[in-house]
Amino acid sequence: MTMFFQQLVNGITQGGLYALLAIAYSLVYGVMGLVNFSTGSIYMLGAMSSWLVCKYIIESFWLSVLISFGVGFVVAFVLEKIAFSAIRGATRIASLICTIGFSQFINEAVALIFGKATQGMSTFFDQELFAFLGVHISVMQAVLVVTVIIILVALQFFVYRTRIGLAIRTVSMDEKTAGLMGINVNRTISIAFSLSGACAAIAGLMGAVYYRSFSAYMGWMPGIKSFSAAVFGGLSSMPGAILGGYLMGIIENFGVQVFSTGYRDVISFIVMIVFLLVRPQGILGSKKKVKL
Amino acid sequence: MSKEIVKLDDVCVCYGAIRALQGVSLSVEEGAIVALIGSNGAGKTTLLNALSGLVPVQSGHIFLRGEEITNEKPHIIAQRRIAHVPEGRKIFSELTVEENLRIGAYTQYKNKAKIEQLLHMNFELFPILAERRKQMGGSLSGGEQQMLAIARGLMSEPDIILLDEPSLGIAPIMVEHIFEFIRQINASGKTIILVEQNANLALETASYVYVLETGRIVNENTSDVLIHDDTIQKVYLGL
Amino acid sequence: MERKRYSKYNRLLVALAALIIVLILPYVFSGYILQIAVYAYIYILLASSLNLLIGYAGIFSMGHVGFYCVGAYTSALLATKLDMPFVICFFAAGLLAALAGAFVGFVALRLNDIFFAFATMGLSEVIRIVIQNSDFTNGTLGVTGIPLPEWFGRSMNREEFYYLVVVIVVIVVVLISKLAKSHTGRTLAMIRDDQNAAASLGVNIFKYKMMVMVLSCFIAGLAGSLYATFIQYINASNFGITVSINIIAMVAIGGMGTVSGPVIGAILLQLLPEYIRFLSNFRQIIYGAAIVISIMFAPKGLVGIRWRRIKLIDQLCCLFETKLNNEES
Amino acid sequence: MKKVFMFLMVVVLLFSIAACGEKTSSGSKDKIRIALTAPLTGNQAKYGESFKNTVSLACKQWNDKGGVLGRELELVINDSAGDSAQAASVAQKVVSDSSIFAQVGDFSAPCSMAAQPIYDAAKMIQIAPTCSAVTFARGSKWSFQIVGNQVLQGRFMAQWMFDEGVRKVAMLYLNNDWGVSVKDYVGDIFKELGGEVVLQEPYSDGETDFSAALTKARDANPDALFIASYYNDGAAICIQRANLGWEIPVYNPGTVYSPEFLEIGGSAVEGVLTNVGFFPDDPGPAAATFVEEYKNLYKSDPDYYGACAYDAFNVLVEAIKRAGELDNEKVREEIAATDYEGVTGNITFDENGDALKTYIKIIVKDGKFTAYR
Repeated sequence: MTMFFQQLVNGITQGGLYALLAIAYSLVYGVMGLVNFSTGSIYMLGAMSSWLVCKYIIESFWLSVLISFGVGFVVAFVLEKIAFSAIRGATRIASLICTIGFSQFINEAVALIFGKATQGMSTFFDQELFAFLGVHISVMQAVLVVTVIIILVALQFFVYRTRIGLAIRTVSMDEKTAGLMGINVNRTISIAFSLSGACAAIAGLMGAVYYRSFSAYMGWMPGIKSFSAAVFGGLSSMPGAILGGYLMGIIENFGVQVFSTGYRDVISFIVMIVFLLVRPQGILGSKKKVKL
Repeated sequence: MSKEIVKLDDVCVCYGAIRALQGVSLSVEEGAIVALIGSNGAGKTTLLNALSGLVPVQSGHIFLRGEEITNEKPHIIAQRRIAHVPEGRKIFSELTVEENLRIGAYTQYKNKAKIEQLLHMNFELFPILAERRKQMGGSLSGGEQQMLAIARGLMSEPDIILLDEPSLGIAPIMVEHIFEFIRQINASGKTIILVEQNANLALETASYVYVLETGRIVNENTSDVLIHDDTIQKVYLGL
Repeated sequence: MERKRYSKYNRLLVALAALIIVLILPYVFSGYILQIAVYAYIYILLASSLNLLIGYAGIFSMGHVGFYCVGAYTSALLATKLDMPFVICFFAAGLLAALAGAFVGFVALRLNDIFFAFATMGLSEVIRIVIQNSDFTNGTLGVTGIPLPEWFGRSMNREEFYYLVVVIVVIVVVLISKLAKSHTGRTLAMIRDDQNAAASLGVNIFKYKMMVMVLSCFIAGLAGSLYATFIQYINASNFGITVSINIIAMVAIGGMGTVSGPVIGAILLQLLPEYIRFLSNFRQIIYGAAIVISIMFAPKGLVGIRWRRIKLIDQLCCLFETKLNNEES
Repeated sequence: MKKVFMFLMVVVLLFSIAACGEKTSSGSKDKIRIALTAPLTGNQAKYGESFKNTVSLACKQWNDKGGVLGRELELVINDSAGDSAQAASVAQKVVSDSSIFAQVGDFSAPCSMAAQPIYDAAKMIQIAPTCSAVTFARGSKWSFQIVGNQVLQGRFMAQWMFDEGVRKVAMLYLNNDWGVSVKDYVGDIFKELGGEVVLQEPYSDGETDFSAALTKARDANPDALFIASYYNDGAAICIQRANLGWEIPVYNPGTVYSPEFLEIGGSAVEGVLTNVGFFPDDPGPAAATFVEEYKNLYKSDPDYYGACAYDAFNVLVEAIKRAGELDNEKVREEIAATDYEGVTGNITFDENGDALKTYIKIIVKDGKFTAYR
């Protein structure tokens, strides 16, 4: 029983990271019907910027959050201008290939500058534990879970209660009609894309803090797995993406318990493939909005 | 003679190799109902789309109150008090009626009081929408959806309303209602440009009518004159 | 008329020159260059087969390495465990990869382009991880001691194997170019450009996509077999997603939907880092940047660039042409 | 068509330049040329760099003493990028250069093994300093390795754990050629000794989250945790173990011995038990000079892998010296008969070409590696 709850706690912590990344995919997919393959690289950049902040400026968690947010936002903004705006009208495949190239470029550039080896990250929180019936929760885990939830709630507020959020939702429902309503479609897409980058970067920061390390290729697997998570929960729906992220985290952790860590990546891929085939709109998504 | 509000000068639009509009010129006077009639693929919808910035114009000019708006982005044109009620209504089917209307007022987002006032006005104009304000847009009937689309257009307080095939796929009894509303809206001082396949209806409603054929204007006149035109009667009215 | 004759003559000259270069390569240069050349040829196969999917049929597969891996392992295991002759290993590799492709196509081709890309990527990783964790494939230790093919009662040397690879690559590329010009090729292009239009003309889209998928995977499997036989030691870690991305880079940079594009892309991306070894740290960055740049500025790849528009190149060409013309007359 | 033609010209140009680059690299015949292949770029570049440093140092030391057989030594350094396909092509390059006598490298087992058939066919001596795969040295008459194979090291670790009173062990291992064989040998020998392996859990390269695996391991209730991991995964495992509040002795077969392990792991790696064949803080007489010279030259501490490469080079040159001529058969015989006091301890080879090594037990204490007991 202890084991069960411990795996649940592990799964929820990890699922939070997936949820943030899945949201990043979902935002972009919503407004453009496209997938930004370099989301994982932006995750890594978020981790990198917070690592730099802690190493060279000041060891502050909240400052790191701020900087990561900014870096993710700006990088995604630039990427959108390069890979999507500049070649708008090109095929969807071209855009996807372009983001693959971009992702490769970012990863390798960071690897060249900071080395490919794993770097240590400072410890923000003591390892004080809440031990409850044998289930251990570290302060860091708690902070992580809470921060992720705050961000998710803030994001929901932004999307459902603000003017830009309204524009994003409208564009994701019908781009053309949104323009007729007086919504600046290109700017909205740009904002959603940048926001998605910011989410990914913050997820990266969380990852760096949680695993206390940063490396140039750290974004690779989370990037792909959280796409699986987004498909799982529903790529076209933000609550779906969040649910998918958390479920994927939990499933993976129990999967390890049942099978083995060696098959961990297989679990998420198989979940993705099965859902793509059986229910491509995901758990919460609506069928209409998945462009198949 | 009242003021000219919209003017098209020799406008050409191409989709790839297909030329959808080939040098169309027309002008619309403030407060008028102008109808565009013509068969399928004559370029009526393209003309509206060019006007509201949805399709790029290859050559020619479009003026709004004397200012050029050729190839402006749709949202810029929308902010200049033109509401386009697109073909097929294009309402947001997963949002409630009220949310649909609020999106229509996007350009006035900051002015909460104004939005409430506009909402109130539209619910008064279309009581059926007031009844259904919490229902999903997708659950409405075709005619109700058309009313919602028009009401959504009105939410931005436009001077000009572009209506694309408001009678398409709607029960005949509802069509009567909708055209009644269109006349009402026009009476409140708004200019209306109407695309309509049902020429009879168009000639009844509009004050001035343009006839399009394969991307060209082949005939134009006041509706009183056109309704007696032989070709029109033969080709469009089926008399 | 004059122009046409000239171009025909030119084409012959080109083919001859290419053949000579390729044939004398092992004698002029060292075993090292030979090694690199064989890798380049194997990548030509991979890039050409991926190009069949991306360039001709508009199917974006990000898991091409999976089929390459299946081919390599089939060939290696048949050769080492059952002592099968190379011919059998070679074709079995192709067939098994094609079978895998048929399976993947059957389940995933219904998806749209982006989902298909991710599904194939996921499947290729699943293949790799299963191989890595299975005892039958020797797990993470890889397969060692894969023999070179035998002929005339002795095993081939590397030069002979080189020629074998050349023959196979030439056959495959020629067949692909024939396919592209055939009715099937045109149908595929139509599907790529407008799926709905093709469907309205009564084209069985699924059948065509399936066909090209199977063919492409067959070729990837053959490439895998050649790789395993040539390098004599394979390990599942050689078949990661990076390989898929490299192949995509080759196709994108060379030129999608052309016969020569992937060939050029493969040779260029294989050779370039060899002779600018001091840049090898930048190798992967250059791949990334090259993909972005070619998609942005040369969507048809190197093949699609109008080189004559660049003044210096044009002048060089003119110089060369006048010289050729003089010789001819 | 002109396009194709021009392209062909470019290809010819590329080939020729590549060939030229190669030709110019062949130097004068009066030097003894030895190749070093290491991953100078790629994921393992850090280790490659260390190889390059130590072997260059060894080469310099020999040349300062006047070389060997009256001839100067020259290093030919090649980059395999840690990729086995590239390692094979580099091997091909090395064997086709007739002026190169023998070769040291590569770093990883897949690279060394991919190159092996080529060296074997060319009858060139290949000393892979750090290839601990059991199948490597016995794969070819011409192959040797310095680090000691996993059977030996496995026995050492299993015995150590058993002596400490560990009866039930849980093992987490990196799922690659190295990790799997470490797991197999340590596990098998531990079982032979009478212990019980309660869990063997693989993880993929690049994995960052171990909390699930650790929870599973804790659930199996072992006396000790054995991690076949490199320093980065090792540190991550220790951190996440601490987060779970799980107090348990952690053993590792020498691979976490690196300053980065301490830096990343911080307080979480305190008490980790590992072994090493070479220990700069407590060097033997041979190692002391090496460490000092290395520090003078490169301003940093040498690592274990580099030290192995240093020994590999010295073993080779000593053998050439004893053979008295550059004959690969004779030099091979001399290497096989090596009894050399290297910086990583005394080196002799068994009949396969595996070095028989001794190991030093170390523990992380107060944020530093210190000798155990």
